[in-house]
Amino acid sequence: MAQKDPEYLKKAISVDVHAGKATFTIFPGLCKGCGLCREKCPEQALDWSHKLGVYGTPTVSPNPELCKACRICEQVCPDCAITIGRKEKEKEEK
Amino acid sequence: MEAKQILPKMPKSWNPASKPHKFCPGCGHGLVLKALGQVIDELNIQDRVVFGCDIGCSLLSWDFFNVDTVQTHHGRTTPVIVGIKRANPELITIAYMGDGGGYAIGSQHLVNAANRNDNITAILVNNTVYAMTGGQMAPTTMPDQKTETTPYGRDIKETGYPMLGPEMVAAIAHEGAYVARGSIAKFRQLKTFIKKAIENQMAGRGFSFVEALSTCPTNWRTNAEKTWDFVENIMPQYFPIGEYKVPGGKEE
Amino acid sequence: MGKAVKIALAGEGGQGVQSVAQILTEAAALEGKEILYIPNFGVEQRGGVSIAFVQIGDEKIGAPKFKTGDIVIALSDRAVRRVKMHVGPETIFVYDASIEGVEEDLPANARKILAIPALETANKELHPRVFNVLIMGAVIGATRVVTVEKAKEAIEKKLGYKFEKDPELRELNFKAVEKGIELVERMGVA
Amino acid sequence: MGSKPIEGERKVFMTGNEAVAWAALAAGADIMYGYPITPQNEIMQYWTRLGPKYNKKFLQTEDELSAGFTTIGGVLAGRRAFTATAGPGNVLMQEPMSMAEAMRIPTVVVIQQRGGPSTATVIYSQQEVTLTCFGGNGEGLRVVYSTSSHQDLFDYTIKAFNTAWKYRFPTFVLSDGYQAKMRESVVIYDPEARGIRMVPTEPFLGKAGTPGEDRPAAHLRNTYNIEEELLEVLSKDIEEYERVAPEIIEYDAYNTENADLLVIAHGVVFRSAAMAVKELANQGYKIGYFRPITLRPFPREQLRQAAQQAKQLLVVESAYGQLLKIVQDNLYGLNVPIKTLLRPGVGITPEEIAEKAKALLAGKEA
Repeated sequence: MAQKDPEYLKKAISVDVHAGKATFTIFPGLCKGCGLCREKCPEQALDWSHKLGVYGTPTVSPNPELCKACRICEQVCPDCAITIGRKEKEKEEK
Repeated sequence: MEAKQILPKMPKSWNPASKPHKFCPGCGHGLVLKALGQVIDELNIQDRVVFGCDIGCSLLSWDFFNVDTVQTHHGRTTPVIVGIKRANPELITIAYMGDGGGYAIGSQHLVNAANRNDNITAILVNNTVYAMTGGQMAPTTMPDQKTETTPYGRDIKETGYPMLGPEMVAAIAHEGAYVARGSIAKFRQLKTFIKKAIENQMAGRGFSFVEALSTCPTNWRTNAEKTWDFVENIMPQYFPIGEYKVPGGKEE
Repeated sequence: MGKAVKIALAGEGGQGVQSVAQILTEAAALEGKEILYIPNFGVEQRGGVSIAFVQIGDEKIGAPKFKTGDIVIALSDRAVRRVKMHVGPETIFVYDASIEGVEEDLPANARKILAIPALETANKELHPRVFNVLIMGAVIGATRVVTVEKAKEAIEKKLGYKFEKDPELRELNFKAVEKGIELVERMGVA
Repeated sequence: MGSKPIEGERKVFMTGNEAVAWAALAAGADIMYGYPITPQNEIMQYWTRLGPKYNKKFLQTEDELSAGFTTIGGVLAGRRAFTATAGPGNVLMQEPMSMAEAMRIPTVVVIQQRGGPSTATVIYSQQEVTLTCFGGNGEGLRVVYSTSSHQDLFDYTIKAFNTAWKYRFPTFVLSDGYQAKMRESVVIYDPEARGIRMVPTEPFLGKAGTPGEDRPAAHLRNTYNIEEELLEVLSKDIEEYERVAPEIIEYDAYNTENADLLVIAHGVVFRSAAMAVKELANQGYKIGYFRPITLRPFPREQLRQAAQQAKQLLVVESAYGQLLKIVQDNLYGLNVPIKTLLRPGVGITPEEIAEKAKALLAGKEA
């Protein structure tokens, strides 16, 4: 079934983190600015961003120095607004 | 040129056309439904699942998945799903509801489906309030908790105690039933519980029930920090997490 | 037969009123007649007076209930009081002669009132358990809605499984029908 | 035992509840859901005795809410599913049936009316007309067949499945305690032997293929966000209901031409009305009757045509004006006088109707 790309795919913001070994991508079209991810980040690496999300509230952006690409933020996001991609060969992640 | 477009890690069974979903910022429904979506993907059952959602915030999931879905009345998702399963046992049927729908207006359906050992999976999201209607007291509101209808805190002498759903269901359910309480604060465990609940149905063993402790920052009026504190530290004081009934008898 | 024959039969639970109605209507069905049978089934069916309203005719029966019956039968004092309302100037009212203390309650407007010694006859000459079949005989005697042959055939159909174990029971039942007819005929109704 | 519950046809002597169970079997119903309430219990009892021989299913639920909603589930799974209820159970049944109405789910419900309000009697009435026709929080987009005999019960129970599945409106067979419990003759038959083709069923949910890949997912809902969204859905449904109504409408009429008195009755009371009317007509009176068989949709034009030739009308029912309201509504604008014989919760005999009719014909009653 042919489907149009959803709006939220546009304007995704990707940041290299963890010494370039991973990419943090935020989808402002999905982020509602709840902040659950910020609270859960063990490195306190997430800051509020100037970029606004789908409800006009701030999204988050990672501090590339602190982010270890541990994926906790990805997991706790109720909206799947964060994707962490590891650039190295995918190791066993689970 | 970019090498490859980065995509959100949504479960394949989610319906991308209905995203961002309709739940509030910080609402736990998204996490319960993420766990469920991942389970549907892992079990490869997207073509056999029928999902029913209740009234209350759970109704907002009526087009959440790319699975056949029916949105029912408040409290009535359990009987609709029971009716579907009885008429076509090939389907994998999931009833999705909140604490009001499951423990108050629809409690007779939950009790009787459990007692009949109907071969369905019920997932009940407990956020301690009637959220869709604006934050009134729910069967699961905790002692002294403030809601719109208990503005001075829930007085258990007046209004009774919070309903312990899995404990009740486990007490009346029979051999073959699966009963657990998970929390969105323990995502992987919650996902495991949901997976076991659906596998239990697929094995034809009978009624499977998972309560998920969840968040409602909108009605709790909490920021992210307080939201986590409430679901992680306060709710489990009344609602212990774990498996309450496992076929074969092993319980956590 | 022109108009449908209307029968109301009332007694205490356990007196077998509904079984009589079932056998009687079965017999009428065997005769190829049209029947409408409706039991009363209020909450009073537990511990109350049991009534069978039966209509038998040649054409499809109209209304299920009727105000006045052609024959109204009461088998207990409570039953007498309960079915009095279904008695009119055309009604033959039958009650068991052993019922005491109902003199005041007997309908004043019936065409005929018959006190038949059904219970006594059953107890002394036959067997208490065929009392209701004897009553059926009385109904047949008074109305001729079905033939004795078909009545016996219907009894066989309904109770045949019991007769297999106890063939004497068959004779007892058949005699009871005949006796019931005789009781009424003796009183000059037919 | 053959594969078909009934081969050809045969005349039998049974209760109305038994006739319903046989009709559902003959119609190829797959599953019944039900909760005990007098006077419909024997429908379940016969179904559970007959059903297993033909691989039919039954679920005894915890209440009528559940009976209605599980019936909806059965239909969504693509089965001919039905339930039966009465009185306070019918009150509860209105919640699921309003969902069926909203979502155009072809449920079949048999109503054996009993006395009301509340628990009242377990025996008989015609007091569930308003409830069955208009009981939901909507517009009454349903089909209601009012039966007056066991033959009707058998015929219209079969027909109800076809009407429901053809038009996708919840369909009710409205009967009563007398019909439920009384025994009379009825010809039961295999619909096919009579040339009746059962409308095929199909699943609403759980069709073949993976949703989102091979086909769109079915996302059935009855909740709308904005008023206009709801109006759009309702307008379409109402338009369709009005359009198919002439195909669904059924009635019976006799001697309606320039009648001095036209008696209007439905259900089992119609039997008494018909007897009284024919008796008086034989005596030379200009009297006729009109019997609506479908109470929803109502045979409006047909009644208007008969009524405007009549000098006066007599509405007879075992209720305090439920049929009357429907009649008045449908005759709005005609100035023919409407007289009534209203006996809520009790049976009406032909003699009572004849007496009333004679008085009206003689001009003795205003």
